[in-house]
Amino acid sequence: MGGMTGLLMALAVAGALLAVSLKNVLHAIFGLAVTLLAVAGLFVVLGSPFVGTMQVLIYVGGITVAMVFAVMLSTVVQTHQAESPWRRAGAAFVAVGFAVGVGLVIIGAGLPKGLAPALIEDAWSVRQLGTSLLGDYNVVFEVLSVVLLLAIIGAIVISRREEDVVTPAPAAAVEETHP
Amino acid sequence: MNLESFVLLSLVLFTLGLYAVMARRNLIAILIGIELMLNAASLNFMAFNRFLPVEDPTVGQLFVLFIIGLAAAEVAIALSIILVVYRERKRIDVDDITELKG
Amino acid sequence: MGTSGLLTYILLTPLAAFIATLVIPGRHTLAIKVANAFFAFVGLVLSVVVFTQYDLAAGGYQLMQDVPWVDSFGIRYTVAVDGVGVVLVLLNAIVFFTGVLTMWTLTLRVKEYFAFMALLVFGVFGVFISLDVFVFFFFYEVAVLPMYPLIAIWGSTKKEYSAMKLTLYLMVGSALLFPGLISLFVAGGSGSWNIEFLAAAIKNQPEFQVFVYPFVYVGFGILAGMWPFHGWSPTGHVAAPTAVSMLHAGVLMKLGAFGILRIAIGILPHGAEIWAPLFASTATVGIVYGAFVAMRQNDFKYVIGFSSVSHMGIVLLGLNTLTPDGTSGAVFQMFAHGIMTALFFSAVGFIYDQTHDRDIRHFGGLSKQVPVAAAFFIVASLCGMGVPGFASFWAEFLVFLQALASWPVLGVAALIGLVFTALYALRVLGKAMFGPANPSWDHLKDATPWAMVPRVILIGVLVLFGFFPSWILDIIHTATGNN
Amino acid sequence: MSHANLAVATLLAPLIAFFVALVFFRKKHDVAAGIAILGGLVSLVGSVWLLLDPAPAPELITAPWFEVGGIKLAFGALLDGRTLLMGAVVGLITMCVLVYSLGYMKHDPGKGRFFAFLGLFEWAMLSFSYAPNLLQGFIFWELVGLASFLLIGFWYEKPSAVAAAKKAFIMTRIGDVGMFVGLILLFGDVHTLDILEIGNIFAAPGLPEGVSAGRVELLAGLLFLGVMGKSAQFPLHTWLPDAMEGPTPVSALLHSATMVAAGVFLFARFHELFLDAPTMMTIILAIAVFTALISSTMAMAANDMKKILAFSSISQLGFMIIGLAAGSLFAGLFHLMTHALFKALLFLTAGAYIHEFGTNDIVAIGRAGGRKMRVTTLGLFAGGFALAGVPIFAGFWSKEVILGALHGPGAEVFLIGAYAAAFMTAYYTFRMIFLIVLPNTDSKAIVEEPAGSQGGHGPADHGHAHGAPKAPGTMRAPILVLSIGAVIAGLPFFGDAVAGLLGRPHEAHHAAITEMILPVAIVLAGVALAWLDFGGKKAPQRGIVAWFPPLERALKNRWYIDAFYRKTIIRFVNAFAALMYGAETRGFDGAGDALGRGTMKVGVSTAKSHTGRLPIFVGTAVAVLAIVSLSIALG
Repeated sequence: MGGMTGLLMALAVAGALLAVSLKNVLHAIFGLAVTLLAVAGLFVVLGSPFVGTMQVLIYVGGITVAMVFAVMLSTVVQTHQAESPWRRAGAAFVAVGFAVGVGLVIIGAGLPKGLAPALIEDAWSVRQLGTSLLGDYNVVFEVLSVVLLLAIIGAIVISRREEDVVTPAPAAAVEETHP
Repeated sequence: MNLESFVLLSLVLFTLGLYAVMARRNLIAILIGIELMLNAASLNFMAFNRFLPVEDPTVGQLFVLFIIGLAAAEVAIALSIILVVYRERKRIDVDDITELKG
Repeated sequence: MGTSGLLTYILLTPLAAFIATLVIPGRHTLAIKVANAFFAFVGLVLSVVVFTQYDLAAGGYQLMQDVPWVDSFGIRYTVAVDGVGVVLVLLNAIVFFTGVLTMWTLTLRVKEYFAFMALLVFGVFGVFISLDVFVFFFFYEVAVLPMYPLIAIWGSTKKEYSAMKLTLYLMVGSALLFPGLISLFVAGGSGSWNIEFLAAAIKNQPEFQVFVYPFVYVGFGILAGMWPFHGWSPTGHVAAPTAVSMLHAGVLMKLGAFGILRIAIGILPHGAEIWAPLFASTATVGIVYGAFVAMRQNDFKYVIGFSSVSHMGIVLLGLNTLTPDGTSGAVFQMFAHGIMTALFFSAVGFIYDQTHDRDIRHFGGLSKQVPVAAAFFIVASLCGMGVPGFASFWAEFLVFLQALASWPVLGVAALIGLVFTALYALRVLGKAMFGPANPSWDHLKDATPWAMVPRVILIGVLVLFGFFPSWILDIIHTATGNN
Repeated sequence: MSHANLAVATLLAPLIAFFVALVFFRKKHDVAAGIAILGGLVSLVGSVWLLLDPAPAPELITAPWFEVGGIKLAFGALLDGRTLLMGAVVGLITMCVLVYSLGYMKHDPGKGRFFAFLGLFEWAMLSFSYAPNLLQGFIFWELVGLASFLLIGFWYEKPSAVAAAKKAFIMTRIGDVGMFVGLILLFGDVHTLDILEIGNIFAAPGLPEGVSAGRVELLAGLLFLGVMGKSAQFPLHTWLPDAMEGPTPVSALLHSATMVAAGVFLFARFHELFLDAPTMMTIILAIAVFTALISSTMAMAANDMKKILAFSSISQLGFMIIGLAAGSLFAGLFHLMTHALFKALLFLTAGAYIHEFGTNDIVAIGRAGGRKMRVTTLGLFAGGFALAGVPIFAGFWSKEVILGALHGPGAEVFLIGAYAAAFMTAYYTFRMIFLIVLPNTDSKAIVEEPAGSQGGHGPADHGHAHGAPKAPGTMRAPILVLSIGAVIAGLPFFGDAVAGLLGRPHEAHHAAITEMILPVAIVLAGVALAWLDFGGKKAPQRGIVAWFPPLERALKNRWYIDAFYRKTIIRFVNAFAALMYGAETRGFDGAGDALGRGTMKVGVSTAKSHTGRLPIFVGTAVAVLAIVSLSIALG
């Protein structure tokens, strides 16, 4: 199991590195997809195959594909945008500083060791998950569905071409067409 | 397999996401960074859910599910915004979008 | 007759007017005005009922209603009136009713205007009847906020500037007030916001009282036009449309003084004692200062604005004597000044509506051109000078009576200020109402009987209580501890 | 009829008349006038009846009014000698003036308003006179001032009238502030506002308990401030001559006979208190003598008939105060009564001349044929003789009592001053009479004021183009009535009655013939000098003052006192107001605005750092997080 976990972790990191460093956005999306798959695997490892499945379905199947489409729609030419080295260095500096800071805080706080003792496998079942989702957290679930609906509507509204609005030709130009 | 390794992985993914958001100019690349950060968070939820003695282990999973759902919504909106920006400017460069400057 | 809910009914009349205004389509302006006048009249009648029903022998808080609101924070909708509240509720009802009648000719965005005005009155009523500090503050803010749109939309003369200035000053006041009130709640044991409860709870914390008193006093004082934080008030008066000026100077400024009386002095008597010399001095400076600045103004409304600073100085001086008589005088002055200023603005508004000019140098001999309208202004001026026969005479008399006893030097200074009050008032009368007529205003129409109604009501009230001050003083006394 | 009913009717009739006339009949002039006269008649009958039927002891007729500030206040009337006398004087003069105004104001567009205001004045004045307590007194004292303001400024389109009204109100108010403080201090000391009680407290031998001698002096001084304002004593006297801008009946009623006497009456009312303050009484005496002197001198150079009478009013008020300050209640009040009669008379005659000829200038009146108005001229003689103090006429007796009261150790200086003032009074009175009655077109007298100086009024249209000029009957009747009064009112019979009424019979001292020689001689000397200057066929009609041009200029400018006030006090007040205005606009308000502007500027400059670039936002936020977390972890 340990080896599998290690592999998945390495894959996740490698995919992420690709995703943030590749110039071509399409390639970067593939890197992201690798990471997402690896994380899905880690979810399975952590005992929740259902969530892992969802991750694959929605993230890898939905989101990355949508991104690819977006890239296609906005022409490939635009995918190459070179950042200045200073910018990358600055970003890296800040990000690493953040990572070090947070890492140190985590270390300072200390983390519990080992697997939690009383694990009831039944509590991890999909059935339990469904009961919980539609039982105790029903309201959250409904709210989320509303959010999704609104997001869809919003996306449509925002990206709709304003085709109804026809800019009238200037009157003078119309005049000129008549002899 | 222990909690530290997952938290460390989560931190690395998050840092890489941050870096992408700050360094990249392409809006879609920035979106990729955001997804990485979201995944880092999800991973943390799952890991803590697994390694801490929680009463109801469904909570962590549900959180991840919600994050996934929200990510879907977020991407839908973000991509439509990107499309509009592209239509307006024929580019999707974050440095172009400075309407919020004071 | 069940009178227990009477106060709530009064509170609901402006709310009903507000809702009715929202429901009626905006194009039916007459219907909106009639609805407002109707509800204002109902409120007036109910206020008069409260005024006459108030049991003088029993005194204290009456017509109490107590309903929990936010129980976890101890907030309760507790309403009741004592002698001071009765008088001020009546004042507000009178000014609201006459204000609606005064704005009968409004044509610009009638619906929104009356909606905001009703909201403002709603807040004012709420303040005057609240016994719960939190509810008090809630209504206080409700009353203050509509001022911004009312001035910014329907005002004149630098209206955006004035509206912004007013809002900022009042927000500063609220910013001082809010922590002050919260600290009262905490110091009182975090159990209840009730005024009487807090007063009892904080009684034995003299250091705390001394510390928090200036916050509460200045916080309310800004709204009361306390010198040197009075700057918003004249500018606001000038910019506001007529009825808003009436409400603003007539009622809104009284909220501040009422807050000082009810909360600052009521809950923190020891703090009041320690700070009284300072605040009595600023009040006296305000009296004299307002009179002098008014002497140099050429805009009718600026003159009235600074006269308000001066007159509110008398109120604050009376409150700061911390004696029953001085307080009674201050409350009476609040009432008299409210009515008088309403009359002032109403008279000026009548002239301004026709001329769109308020520079006193551009007028002359208005007594000849519009005798009735000029008479209203003259009566208001006489009242402002404290001529006997008008309500304000008694108010000033009582305040000075006590001021001379409590702070002889300040009392004499304030009395000398009265000479200058007469000076600026007579200057306006001499320039605008008397003297050679300016022929360009010969065409002005005098007040029609319909336009006279609200003004005559105001004059009637002034004269009535000028000749029978005991009708109002007896009620005030029950609250201020006389007899 | 009971006294209570009479008093109520007397007090309320003018109020009702005022209200009804002003509110309902302002435009229906004759109805308004009728109502006002009816009200005046009721008051006249009531007040005279009360005077003729006095109760043996002071009567208190009151109804509880209200309780304020721990003071139980009753509204009503106190009927004792002083109030009865004052009330009857007010009732009589008001009635005469009301009737007179029928003719004088016949064609004035504001006639209805005028009569209503007269009603207001009478109500206030009577309520003040009969006031049983200080607070009622003060209220109506103020209302009298208000009525005066309204009546002086009656022709409100005339800027000078408005200015005069304002000046009168402000100057009396300055005095009122002092008086108000005095009242409150007095109340604090004796714990009562009841006038009778206060009188009794101070009448008792020695000082009242708990009141030091210095305190009494202070109280007296403060109360006298009010007297000074109302009765136009130096240095608050300058409003009275200006107040002649009002219609002449108003001058007759308010600014000579009754309202200005309110100050004197207040003094008399608190005579017991003042008697306990000997130092202040000496100061008051000095002020009164000085006032009488300077105002008499001013009258010597004036040509405006109303102004002459105004100056003489100031000086005669000074005489009344001299009498009171010399310790004789009777002297002051007796002179108040006779003065009211003859001064009202003089003003009414002046009004008749002005009404007829449209000018105030005595030289012009004389040349236009003033003496042809026989009844008016008869009134002029009666009033003038009384004013000058010609024996047998009213003024002679009352002035004689005053001068008699002044006898005593240390009073010589004041006595000399009073005699000088009496001499000048005789001189300027006869100067006026001679210039009107014996005009000399060849004389050097100069008409100073153009015709129609009673602006807005002008010569009335007379119904009699032919024959001798003649005032209307409504104007002649009051002149006749008052003429009789001016002749007989001073006779010892009346003097004794008044002294008895006031409870001071011993003060009505009947001087021996020998003691009268000096006053009579002085009056006759004044008359003789006036004859030399103005009366005789060859008289130059220039007057002695004209021999000294600087003096004449000074007198014409009223000793430059007004100019002095303008240059000092008024300028100071204006400068102070300007200073405050500057402090407001640039200081307090400016500071608020500056604060606002500063905040805006800070906001604008801060906003510039906001580049609107997403990476920078995120970077900044993350960098801050990094720094915070690092500082937590390392620190």
